[in-house]
Amino acid sequence: MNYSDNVGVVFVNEGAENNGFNFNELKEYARKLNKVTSIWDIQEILQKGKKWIISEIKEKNINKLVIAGIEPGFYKTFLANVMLECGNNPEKVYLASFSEYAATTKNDIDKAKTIIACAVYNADYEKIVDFGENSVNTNTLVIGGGIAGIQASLEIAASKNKVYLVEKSGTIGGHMAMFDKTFPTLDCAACILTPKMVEVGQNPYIELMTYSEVLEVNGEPGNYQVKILKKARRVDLAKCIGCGQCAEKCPTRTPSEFDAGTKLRKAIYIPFPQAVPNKYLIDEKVCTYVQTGKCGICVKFCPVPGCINLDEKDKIVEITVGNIIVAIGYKVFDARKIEQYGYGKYPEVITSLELERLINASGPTGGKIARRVQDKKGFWIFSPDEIYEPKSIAIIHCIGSRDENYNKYCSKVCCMYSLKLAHLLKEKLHDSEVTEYYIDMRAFGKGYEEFYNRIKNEGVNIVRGKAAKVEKIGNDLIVRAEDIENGKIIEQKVDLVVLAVGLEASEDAKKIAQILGISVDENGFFNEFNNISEPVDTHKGGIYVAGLCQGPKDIPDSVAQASAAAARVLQSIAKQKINNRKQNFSISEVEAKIFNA
Amino acid sequence: MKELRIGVYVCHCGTNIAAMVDVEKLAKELSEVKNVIVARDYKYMCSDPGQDLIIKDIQEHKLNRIVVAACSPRMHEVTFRKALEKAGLNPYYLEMANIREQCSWVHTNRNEATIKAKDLILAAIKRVKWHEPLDKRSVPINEATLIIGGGISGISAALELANAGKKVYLVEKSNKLGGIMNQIDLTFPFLNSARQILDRKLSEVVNHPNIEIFLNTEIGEIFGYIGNFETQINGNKIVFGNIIVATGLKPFDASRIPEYGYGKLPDVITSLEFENMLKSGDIKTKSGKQPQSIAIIHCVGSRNEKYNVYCSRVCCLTALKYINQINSVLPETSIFDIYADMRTFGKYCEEFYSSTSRKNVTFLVFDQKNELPKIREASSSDKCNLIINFREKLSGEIIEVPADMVILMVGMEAHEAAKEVAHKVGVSMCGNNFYIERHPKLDPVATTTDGVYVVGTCQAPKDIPDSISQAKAAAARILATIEAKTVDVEVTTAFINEDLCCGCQTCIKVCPYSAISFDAVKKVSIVNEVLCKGCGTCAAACPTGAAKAKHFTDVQILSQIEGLFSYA
Amino acid sequence: MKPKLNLAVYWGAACGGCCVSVLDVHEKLFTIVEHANLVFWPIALDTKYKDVEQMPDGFIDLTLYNGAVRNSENEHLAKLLRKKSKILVAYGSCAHMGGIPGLANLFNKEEIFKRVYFESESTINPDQVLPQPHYKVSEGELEIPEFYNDVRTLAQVVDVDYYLPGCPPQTERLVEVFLAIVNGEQLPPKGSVIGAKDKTQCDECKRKKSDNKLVKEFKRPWQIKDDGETCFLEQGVICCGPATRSGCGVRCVEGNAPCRGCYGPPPEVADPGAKMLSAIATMIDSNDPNEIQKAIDTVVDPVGTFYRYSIPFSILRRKLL
Amino acid sequence: MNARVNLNVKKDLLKYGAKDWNECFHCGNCTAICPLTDDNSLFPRRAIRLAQMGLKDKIKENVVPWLCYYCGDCSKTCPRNANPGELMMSLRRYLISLYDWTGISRLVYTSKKFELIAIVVIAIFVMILYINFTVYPAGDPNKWLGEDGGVLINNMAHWRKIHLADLIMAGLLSFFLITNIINMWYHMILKDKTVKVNILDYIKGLYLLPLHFITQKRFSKCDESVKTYWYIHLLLVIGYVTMFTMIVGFLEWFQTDKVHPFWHPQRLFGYIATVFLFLGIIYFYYNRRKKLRENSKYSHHTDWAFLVLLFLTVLTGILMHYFRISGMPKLTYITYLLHLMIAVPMLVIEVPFSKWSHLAYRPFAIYFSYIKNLAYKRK
Amino acid sequence: MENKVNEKIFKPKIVGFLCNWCSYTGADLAGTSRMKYDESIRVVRVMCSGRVDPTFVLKAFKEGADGVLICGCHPRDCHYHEGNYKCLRRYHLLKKYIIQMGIEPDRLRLEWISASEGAEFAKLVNEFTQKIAELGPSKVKQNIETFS
Repeated sequence: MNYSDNVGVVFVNEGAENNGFNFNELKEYARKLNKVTSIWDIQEILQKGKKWIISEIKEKNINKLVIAGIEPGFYKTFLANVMLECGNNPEKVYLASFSEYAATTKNDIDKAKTIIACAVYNADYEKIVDFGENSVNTNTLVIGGGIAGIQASLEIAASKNKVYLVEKSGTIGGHMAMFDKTFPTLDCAACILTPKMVEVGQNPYIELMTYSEVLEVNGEPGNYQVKILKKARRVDLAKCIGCGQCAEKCPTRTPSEFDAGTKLRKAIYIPFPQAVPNKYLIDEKVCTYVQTGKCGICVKFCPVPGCINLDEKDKIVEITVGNIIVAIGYKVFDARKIEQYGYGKYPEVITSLELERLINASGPTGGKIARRVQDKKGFWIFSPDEIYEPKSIAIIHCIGSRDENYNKYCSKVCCMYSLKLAHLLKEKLHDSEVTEYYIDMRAFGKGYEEFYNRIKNEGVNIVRGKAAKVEKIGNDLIVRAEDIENGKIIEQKVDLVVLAVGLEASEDAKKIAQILGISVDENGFFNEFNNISEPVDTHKGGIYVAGLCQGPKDIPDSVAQASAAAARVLQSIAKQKINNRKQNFSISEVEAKIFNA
Repeated sequence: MKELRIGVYVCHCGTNIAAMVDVEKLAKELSEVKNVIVARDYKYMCSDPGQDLIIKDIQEHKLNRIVVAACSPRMHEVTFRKALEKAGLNPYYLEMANIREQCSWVHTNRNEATIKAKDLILAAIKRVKWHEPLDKRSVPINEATLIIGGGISGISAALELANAGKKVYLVEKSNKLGGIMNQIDLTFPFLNSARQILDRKLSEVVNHPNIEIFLNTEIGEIFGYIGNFETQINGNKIVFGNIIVATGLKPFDASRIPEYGYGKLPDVITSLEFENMLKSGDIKTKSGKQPQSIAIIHCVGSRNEKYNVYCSRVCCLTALKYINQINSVLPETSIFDIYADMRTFGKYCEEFYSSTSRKNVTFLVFDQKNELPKIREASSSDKCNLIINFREKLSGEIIEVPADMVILMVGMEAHEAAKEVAHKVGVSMCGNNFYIERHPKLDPVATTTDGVYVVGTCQAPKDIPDSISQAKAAAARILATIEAKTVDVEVTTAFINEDLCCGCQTCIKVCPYSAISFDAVKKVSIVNEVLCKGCGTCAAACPTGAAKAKHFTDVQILSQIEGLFSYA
Repeated sequence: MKPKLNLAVYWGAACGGCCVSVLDVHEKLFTIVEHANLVFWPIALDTKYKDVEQMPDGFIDLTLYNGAVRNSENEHLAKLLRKKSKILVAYGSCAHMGGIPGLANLFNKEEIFKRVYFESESTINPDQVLPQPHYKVSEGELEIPEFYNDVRTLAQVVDVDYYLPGCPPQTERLVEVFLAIVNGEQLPPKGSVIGAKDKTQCDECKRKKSDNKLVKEFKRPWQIKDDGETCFLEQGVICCGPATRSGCGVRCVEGNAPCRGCYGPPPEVADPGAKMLSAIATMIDSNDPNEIQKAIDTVVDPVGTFYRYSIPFSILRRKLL
Repeated sequence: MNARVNLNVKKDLLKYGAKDWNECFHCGNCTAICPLTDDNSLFPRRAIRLAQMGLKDKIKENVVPWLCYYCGDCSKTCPRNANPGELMMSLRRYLISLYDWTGISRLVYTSKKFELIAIVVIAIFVMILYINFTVYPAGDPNKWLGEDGGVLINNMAHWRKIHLADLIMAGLLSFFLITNIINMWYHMILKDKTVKVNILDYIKGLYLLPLHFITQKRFSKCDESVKTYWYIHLLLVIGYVTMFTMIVGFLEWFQTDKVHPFWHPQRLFGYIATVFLFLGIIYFYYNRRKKLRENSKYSHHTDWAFLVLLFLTVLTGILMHYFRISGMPKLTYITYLLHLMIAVPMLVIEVPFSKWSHLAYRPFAIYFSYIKNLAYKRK
Repeated sequence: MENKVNEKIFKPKIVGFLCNWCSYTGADLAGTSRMKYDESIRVVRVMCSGRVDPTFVLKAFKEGADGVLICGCHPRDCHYHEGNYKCLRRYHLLKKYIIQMGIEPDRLRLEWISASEGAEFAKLVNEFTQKIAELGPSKVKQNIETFS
């Protein structure tokens, strides 16, 4: 039946100038395909009109159309209608969308050709780009120890196969460990996460490598050789008893990453009390001994001989794995970039992540709100001595998100976490006025809308209208916004402003992409193999993405994705074979397969 | 009975408990209770050091019963059971007193809360005395999986498992695989072809040697337990180890909303009906004319207490997709998009919204909660078919929108088969008939019934990639259990004491799992413990006291009640 | 030859049936007197309370106390016999569980007096005279036992060694127990129910049983045409057999009457009525609240049905006042 | 009857220069960032909304476009780059054409061609009149020179004639402008049934008219960065008003045959005004050219037309002045002609029908909104 | 007057039998959502409301409960299919019994609470506590103690 196909290819070259695609080359290629009898540019069709293209199609006896382009889908409906009016089957309009398989740069021209050819010959691109099957090493590498990495590791370890979990910082747990509560159930984040962390620490099938980074990856799907840099922890994991005497005596302080900089930690430290592993490590960047060669107080006070080795050097270990799951997470938007909100200028303006720590019972102020002050050494911290009860609080949504001046995309979680923070604030400070400023309230998940309704009923003011600025007028800090639904200007005098900062790709994303040979999009998030049907695969076999590094998402979606990535790994382990999907290939390698399909 | 040596551990949970319950005082007072050898309070009992504390005490003080007063047992019972096990004690010698979720968090009077906590702990102490050691049992796993529902979620899960070399039975109620996705033309936000994606998957499924497809089939009663389920399909017995439920969605019935006149006004159509027009780009009103203007109304049946409170998650983006598609074929047609909150939260979806707003579209906002737009037939002077009348929220103006066609973005509801399937496989549903997952955050695909997973829109509204992710996540679980070869089964089952059973058989019809049968020779009823899920209804019904719900025995519960009042 | 045992039988608040059941030993009486001296048995011997009081403590080897504890005399004798006896057996349903007299716990003393001394159809009491424990007459002070507010089981008054249930107990069981003591057999642990089995009635019941115990309506025995073969419950008649110890020989059912529970609950059951109630309710074949209510309406008198012999023994012991 | 959505307004506004504004997702940032907004004047967002829905009556009665001075903060911080500032600008243009009952304004704004033709036609008309009513300085040039060497301009084009023409023109312009303002008043105040304005209100607010006409006081409320802009705009206004007053009001004094000394007010004022005007023109031209500020990023054809015409007017004026004082009668005559051929179309088109009408609409809008507020408050 | 004073002092004690899957989870949800309710309730967890033996209820009254609350999944939502119906049947008969025994019927209550109904649970407890407070202390325990 396919042989009777008489295919016309319509090229949509929108966006080509940005991507550097050579459409002429693609057209030439398409012309050579034996089923293709006509080639048009969409521009030409639009100019000459519908009647013209109908007569063209009729004349050339074309019964199938392929629309090729970076994002050609817009014209599908139009051309289906054209086919209908030609008396053809409107279903025989196929899309050859390059972006569907992230073929969006000029290096991807062979991929684009393959996509066109597959559409012309009804071949399955996903099958075509599998270059046979490799045998699989049953070990798996998981990069990133946040909730996604943890979930994926546990999932695989449950099958009694080895997992290497590599985490950059001194503990697993990631951002989720920093949160106070999770929406919409208000489960305490630590309560549900720490058992999982402990499980990772105890699982005999998981080899945890904290304070480590992936340096180099070689090999092919099913058999990757990975070089891992184990940064010198300078504290012996086996010997440290976690007594904390070293940290007590350590003279050097630096902002604590875990506390989002709201408080200081020592140069020798445990990231947080429930850290896994619950052992100390030394931050070489601030350690006086490492920096100047003088100090070593910690060694003196350590009760375990030989536990602290200040001269320990970084080590490189090599492992071999069959599959790799990337779950490196995200970073939050730097609110300093938007001047009008006064972050960094007014101490009362804080980010949502800082508030998560402040409001957390294990945070710097024991769950109380404090004013940001500068300590003697110039660090801006939240001190328990500065606790106050803000009477009026503004929470401003979409800081750095949904904004063409910063990040265009929606960070997906801010609406909900803001509602949660409003609830927590309201709970702690009964009399205070909490106001949320939003654009669109995105309460989309299971139980989210119900949560939103509940917060509204709790007496939180929810104002449609993005607050535009925070400014000091006299002694008052004023948030200015339009209350759209009530048609008025709000000038709220506030004691605390919380900026609901968006999420951005991790600073390591590009580097990791390079090491692994996979690609990131313009925002720095990893590209999936197919954004609809293969949401965890990448363009390279045996490498999967999970969690926030693929795009902003909430915890259940991250967990589901992590499990899905684990499924891909387990599948290959179960059948002991893995598809040899390549990131780069040339059209000649696949042509024969397409024509035979 | 050996001498009772009870250890009591009261958790501060940071300040979660300690703020409302005087845990230190409790620990002190409890240490004086009979049989209590040690009573301690600790910051985080669930933490490693907390657990170590228990383990050390068990070994040092030869404790043989442990009471942990902390959070809900639903949270950490497993954690502490593991700790007991580590210390060499049978894990079922543990009892938890829930002094957080059901005490410190819900009360405001510290004194009263402390008294209540003490009651709860004393009850636990009384109860734990009667605890019996129970042994974990594991059963081998059948490698096959039953998937109920042949939509995109079911198909994705089937492929994931089948490609791993595992047998899959894919049961679909209708005569066609693909489910709702069959009706969808393009996907958002890239406007890729849904059909091409589905075709690819379908051709793989249909030809897969490991997938057995049953169309036009409804599942029968399912017997068994994780690793070893069985049922009849078309008269043949099939056995399988796990079940994935992917029963999918049912579109909201728009005729329930009187304001929209769906069913009465011919040019008011639902999104899925419109989707059908889009496949051929043949957008026509009922009278066969090209519409000059089309209005799209969001949140139809969603986000409104009268219908469904929840958000259906995909309608906003679907509407944006329609705008593009209408614009593709009818560039001159004006489009009005009437929304409540624009929920374009996915990857590239905000960008999609942005690019769509450059099309020939006017976005308007309505109050989906209190003031639904009213659609009426236009008069002959109006030059359009329909008039939509509502208060536009972003201007406060009451306006009329002329349209030749109105598309109602109907929300998602659970499939009508969901309830029946829920009963057959033993999963719970929330008020709105979506299945309840084991944990909304950390276990979104498993259910409270081992070996049964829920994926896709039967769990909550979601889009295609999220459904696929979930399907794969469920497959991961199943593959991991299969790889692990065996699985632990329920140990808190019912048990019938043959020495007491009189053979009255009252219990047999009571059992929802047909786990009890009558032994005509011994003249007693007996429980098949692998079928039993431990509800204990038989124990309550048994007039002789022969039937016993392990870990929830009469004496345990009666002692617990006694304990609640032992301190007054 | 072994020395003879000293045997006592006493009746508290009882109908006398228990004593008759002792008499029912018929020719086995000779066996009993062969092994025992009857030292106290008000129904048969003219032994005075004084005589008993004068016996040394533990003088009596075996006392069968039947009847519930209703008044101060019952209580006094219970305590006295306890003191004087090595083994005190609560004999019969009344001593065991309160029995039929226990139904009086649905009323209080005043109500009972009012009914009996003022209202009952056969009473003429124009002076509204009520019995007084102490009443002065010219001859001196008369003393009659004080009528208590509650009916108690024997065990609620004194320590009981064994319970021999039944209304009345099967005479054969008594003989078995007696012989066991005589023969010095290993006695069961204190507090045991003797003369009855751990399993319940159905175990011995010859009627046909199935799992088909689904009922839409409960019937009184007269409402059905008993086929004499099918389990009463399956015919919709409440039979307390499943929650009642066997040992009686399924007497009632054999006589085509449903079991009413005189033998009391099996060992693991704390409250016999509650258990039976639970089982019966479970059998209702409907999930519709209205239908359920309808079925329950046909259970005319739950207390009388499920607690006929056991109100004082039950968890609640008596009606709230 | 409820307001019917009308998309024609939306299409129309594109012609008036609106850009990308359909991308607005109504976050309200623009309204909140604007220093001039308050509860009674919410813009730009609300105005955008009304325009999107095409509620023409609501737009007509709306004063807010006139309250905006286009500092550009809204466009700069707009998360959608939807150019709310430019939308306000185009709404002002749109309103001008709505107030104008003749329909000329609409044609000027929506058609480049029409504007060009109108300018040319008026210029030719001016030329015909000029040629008919003036005397060409033919023959001996010295005949046309005064004692001080300056051209005897009143011999060629007597100030009376010109003045008469000026007055006729001014009258005409005023007529159009005033009738348009009445139209504006009618829509803003009279048609708005929600308020009842009494006569006292009109008197109370009267002072606002000259104040805002001259100082554009509200403009200075915009934030610091626009200060320069405001100053230069003020200079331009001063220059223009000075010139206009001298020419239209006191032509006899201004158009003299005698060449006054440099410090003579006639010349001094003229120079100062010219410098102000040039400064303004150069500044605004540079701004538009380089798209330095938000308000100069997008230029409508009427914006350019205005700048060019003004520039040419001033240029020809100064040239004529130069030729006059340097005693070059022919050139003086010709430049005078050119000057009029440019200045008149400029004034005729710009003042009642196009950009320069804002000099009247703005103070009136502030005035109207003030009295409306008074009425609201009373309510 | 005296009554009022008593009411003030009287702190009802209520025993709640909650099924593990719906009601206990719902009660936990009330906790995680920090909804506030009266301290009166003491919860006994059972796997299913069908496990609730009338004996438990009587025992609770005997030990001094002023009220007994049984909560299960909503009809047709039982995790074990029909356990809640079995509970319903027993509840009605039990109620009939306790009425005969002179206990105020309002002291025993059966309600359906789903896993998502934290708020409903909190409301129920408060309402029930209020009801019991109106009824005053239960006399069952005293009655048994003075039994002679």
